[in-house]
Amino acid sequence: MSPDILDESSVIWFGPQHVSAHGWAAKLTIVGDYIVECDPNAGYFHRSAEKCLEFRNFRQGSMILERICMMEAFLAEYPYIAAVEKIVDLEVPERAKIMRTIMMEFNRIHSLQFWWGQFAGELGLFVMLLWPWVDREYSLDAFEELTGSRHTVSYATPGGVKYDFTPKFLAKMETALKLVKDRMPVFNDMLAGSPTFRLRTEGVGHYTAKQALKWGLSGPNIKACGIPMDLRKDDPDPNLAYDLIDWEVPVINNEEHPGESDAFDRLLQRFKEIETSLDIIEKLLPILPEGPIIDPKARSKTNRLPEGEGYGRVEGTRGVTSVWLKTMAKAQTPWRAKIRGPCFASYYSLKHIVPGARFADFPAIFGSLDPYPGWWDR
Amino acid sequence: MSKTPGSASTLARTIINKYPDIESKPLVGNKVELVVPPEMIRDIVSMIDEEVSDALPESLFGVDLTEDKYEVIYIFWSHEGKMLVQLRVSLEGETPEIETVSDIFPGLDWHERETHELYGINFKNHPDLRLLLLPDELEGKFPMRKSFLTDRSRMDETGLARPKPRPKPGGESS
Amino acid sequence: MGFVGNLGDIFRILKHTFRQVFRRPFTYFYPFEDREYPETTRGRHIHIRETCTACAACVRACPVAAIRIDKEDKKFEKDCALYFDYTRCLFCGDCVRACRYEALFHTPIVDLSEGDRDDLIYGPDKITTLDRDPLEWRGRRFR
Amino acid sequence: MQFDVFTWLGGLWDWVIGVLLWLWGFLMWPFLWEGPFDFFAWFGGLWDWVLGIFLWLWGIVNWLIFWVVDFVNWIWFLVSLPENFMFLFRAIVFPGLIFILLALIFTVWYTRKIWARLQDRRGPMHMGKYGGLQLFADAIKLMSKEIIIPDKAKRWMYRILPSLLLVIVMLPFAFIPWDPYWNILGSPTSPFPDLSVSLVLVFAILTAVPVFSLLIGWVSGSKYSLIGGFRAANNQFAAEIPMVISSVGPAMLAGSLSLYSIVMAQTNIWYIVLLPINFITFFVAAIASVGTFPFDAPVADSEIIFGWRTELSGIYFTVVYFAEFAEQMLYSALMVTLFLGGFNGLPFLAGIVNFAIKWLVVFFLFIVVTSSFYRLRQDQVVHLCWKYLLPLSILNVVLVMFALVYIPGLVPLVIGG
Repeated sequence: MSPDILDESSVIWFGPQHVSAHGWAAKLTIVGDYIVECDPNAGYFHRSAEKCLEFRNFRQGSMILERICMMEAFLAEYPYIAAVEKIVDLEVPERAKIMRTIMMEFNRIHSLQFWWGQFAGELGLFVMLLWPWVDREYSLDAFEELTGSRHTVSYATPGGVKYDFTPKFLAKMETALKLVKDRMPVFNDMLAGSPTFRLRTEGVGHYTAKQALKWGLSGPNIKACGIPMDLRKDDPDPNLAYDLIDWEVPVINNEEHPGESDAFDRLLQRFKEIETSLDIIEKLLPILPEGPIIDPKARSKTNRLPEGEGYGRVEGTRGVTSVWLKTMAKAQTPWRAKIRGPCFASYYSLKHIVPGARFADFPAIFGSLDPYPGWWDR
Repeated sequence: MSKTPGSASTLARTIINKYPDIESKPLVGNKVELVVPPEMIRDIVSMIDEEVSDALPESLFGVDLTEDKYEVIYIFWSHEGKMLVQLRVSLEGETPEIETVSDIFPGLDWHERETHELYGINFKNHPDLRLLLLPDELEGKFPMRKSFLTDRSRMDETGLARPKPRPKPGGESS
Repeated sequence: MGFVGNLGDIFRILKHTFRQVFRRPFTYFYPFEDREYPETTRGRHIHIRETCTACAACVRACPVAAIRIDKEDKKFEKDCALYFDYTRCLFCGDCVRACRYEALFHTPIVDLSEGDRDDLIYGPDKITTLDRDPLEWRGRRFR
Repeated sequence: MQFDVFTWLGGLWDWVIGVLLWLWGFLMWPFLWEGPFDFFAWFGGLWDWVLGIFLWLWGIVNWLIFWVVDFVNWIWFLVSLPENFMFLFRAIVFPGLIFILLALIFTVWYTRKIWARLQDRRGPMHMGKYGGLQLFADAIKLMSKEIIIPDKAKRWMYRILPSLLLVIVMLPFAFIPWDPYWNILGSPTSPFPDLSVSLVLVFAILTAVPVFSLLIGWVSGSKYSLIGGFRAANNQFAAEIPMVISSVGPAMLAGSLSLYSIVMAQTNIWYIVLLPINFITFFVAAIASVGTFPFDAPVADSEIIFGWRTELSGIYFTVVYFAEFAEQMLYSALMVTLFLGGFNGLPFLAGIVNFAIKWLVVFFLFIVVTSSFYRLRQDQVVHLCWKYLLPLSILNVVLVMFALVYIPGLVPLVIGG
């Protein structure tokens, strides 16, 4: 990039009141049709959730976390609960473990379905924007049947879960999952099978695994590069049931460019994620034992926590989601809670991925990284 | 990838062999914590970068321990070794200073920016320490410090008695 | 993926979209029709003052301080008046879970829109009953 | 009473002289008058002067009224001539302006309903039966909105251009043969019996559309609009040539450039049977030229907020929105004319009904195809149009040439009875 080229550059603000930039803004410097510099800006949704958590007790904290990312509400609230459980050393009943895991995967499926629609909308197909969202409604109905709320389930609590599975919920979940499975070929045709989709995404937003690791990308964005980095397998939370069953980490290997990924690979990766989630739920449902769903002493144990530090991590839909919790002795509230959102890294990485791309490819790049503004603004 | 050490304790031993000032503390599982003096943080982070070929810079954040004591915690995760390394740096002073590591791990760039604006910890040689999350009027107020008072008037509206004062920080952190 | 393969893909896509035109739409006429809400739905609360003991457990459990308690306002032996501020409420359900005396419940009523912010603070007159003014629009009554 | 301008003019001079003399006398009286000033004598003369002015004014008014009445008489005389009256009726009422506007309103409703169905929705439902009056509600709402003109916009151009765009898009409808009898230009019974170049004229007028898009984008004074305007120009640059060449095939088969003659030539066989690939190239090029969904880079809402329409508000947006639908209608009508036999069809139906049925089917296809694909990048639009559509359409022209020469029974078949 020589200085003469930058003389002809112009600056375009992509957001914060842009149609597809909902709550964030990137300052793009473009020369002709090409972006030479991208400066993502954060902070439009900043509500200081970490400070808020310092004034909520250990049962209330997860309500704040859920609202950071509505699409994966249960996955977002879980790290906090895991961190609390690590500090108190709570043992969760077997049934609650499996129920948590099922809900987690269920939540992941509807979050990924939401992303299909969002990505298709960003690439300009409004039909595909609404089809997955309609299917997602059935998942939300099932959530509502179980917990009473469609998005912000607040299902888990330190020591177990709040609501027991009912036959009605199981029936609704089966309907929803069956629909997901039945509609999979349709969406495969409409997304991965569409020639125009391939034209728009292949070779766009290209990065290697090494770069992605340096930027801190995780989850599907790095699994698309062929690295099976998945906390469900690598570092499973002791209070989740991922180690009870046998399952494969979803990872795709593109023969054309091994160890690298473009927007199309990330789409395929997310398709595979859904298949894995369906598989895990299918394997977990038969081994669901009878028994209590919550440790009866959990409530009294979480009133005041001992001094300690806990690091709760979970593989969210968008990557590693974690909460680092520090408590002082006999504290009702955490001393410090650090929320690590997966999209913090993926939004930052736009700064490195975008330069050199065409202006029209910018929505394809950020859409394929699945950013959610709540995660970096918190 | 052959250089990737098998476990966290092996890595800790490798690092301590080179820099004996560092204390290591094993955590639950394949995890290790290293207490690093502030002036050596660049050496340690670059050593992790060399030793662990697939180190993921997971997190970097500050902790306010009141009385002008701060901690900065770096968390690295390696998929190959399934291990987690946590670096803990203790800082002191009104505006504590530490060297930046954003050139070694670009992913920590924004984490450092965030810690700078929320805690007032100055990262030396950081290329771009603008505000990340905060609005302009909160520049220099460092809202995540414990001395930054928030509006608690909502709690008075509930009709309950005022809660008991927060417990004092007990000694040194674990 | 040759030219013919692309044509096949294009025709498959057109088949999906063409079928969709003749499918029954998913949406419904919201103010006139409504879907079934399950019993567990966490909608607005109902406060049963007969069983309330004024223990303030719900107020303490609330993560956003949306509940105000007024212990002076007694109707029965040891109850209290609760004021729910629905501009703040998160519908997390913790107050209902905290209540050990079966005095606070969620109801499946979720349309809480009002013309004025102050109307969203449900005082003891509104929170203890499910009755409300019906809304009429173009001669049709709904909710 | 017949008003004679020259008599009146002749009297004018006397009056002027009189007034001047009177003035002169008025000025000179201190020197000429002998004796004291007789105020009443002077005052008595004043009235004559005022009356003179009134008479003069009345003369002018009278003349104007008669001129206008004569003019209206003359116009009415022209209008009441049978051929003129029928032309005006066609131009304004039936296949002309009012019919097109009503069809436009119906089209918007139809499009929105199909879009809604494609997206699992119901579309407009509340205003009127099945939302049929929704467009009026929307139009009233949009017109009553505040018009915000950006600071950097060229204000007068910004005001004029959207309306001009609508006018330009509406003009080619004059050449569409809706019916053997009821059409504006081109039918044997109209004052312009056979406009022999109407196909060329349609394309000539439509070429101006991207110029307006580009200008609107330019004068809006916003980067998004400017980029959108250039993309619109780019789209037209890519799609115009394949589209024009695709329309050569039917013209060669019919042996005429007149749309009416092309339709009349399809009485035996519709050209879509002979030229299916040509139809597809025209179809795709038409979509690209309108700039709707797969080719909507000019108004790509996830990239450049609303392209060249970003800064338009209120009535200007309404007009531009109508213009886009009018353009889609026009291309659908052209496809019906060139490939689907126009008003030929079921013999017991009126020609316009046949045309409308086919037109609805083509428009339905138009919408289904446009809402099935992802937006193409602007370089990919050019790539598609020039690498695939242009060779295909040229190949078609060559094939038609050879077929007309070497296939013996073809000419009588395609010339029509």
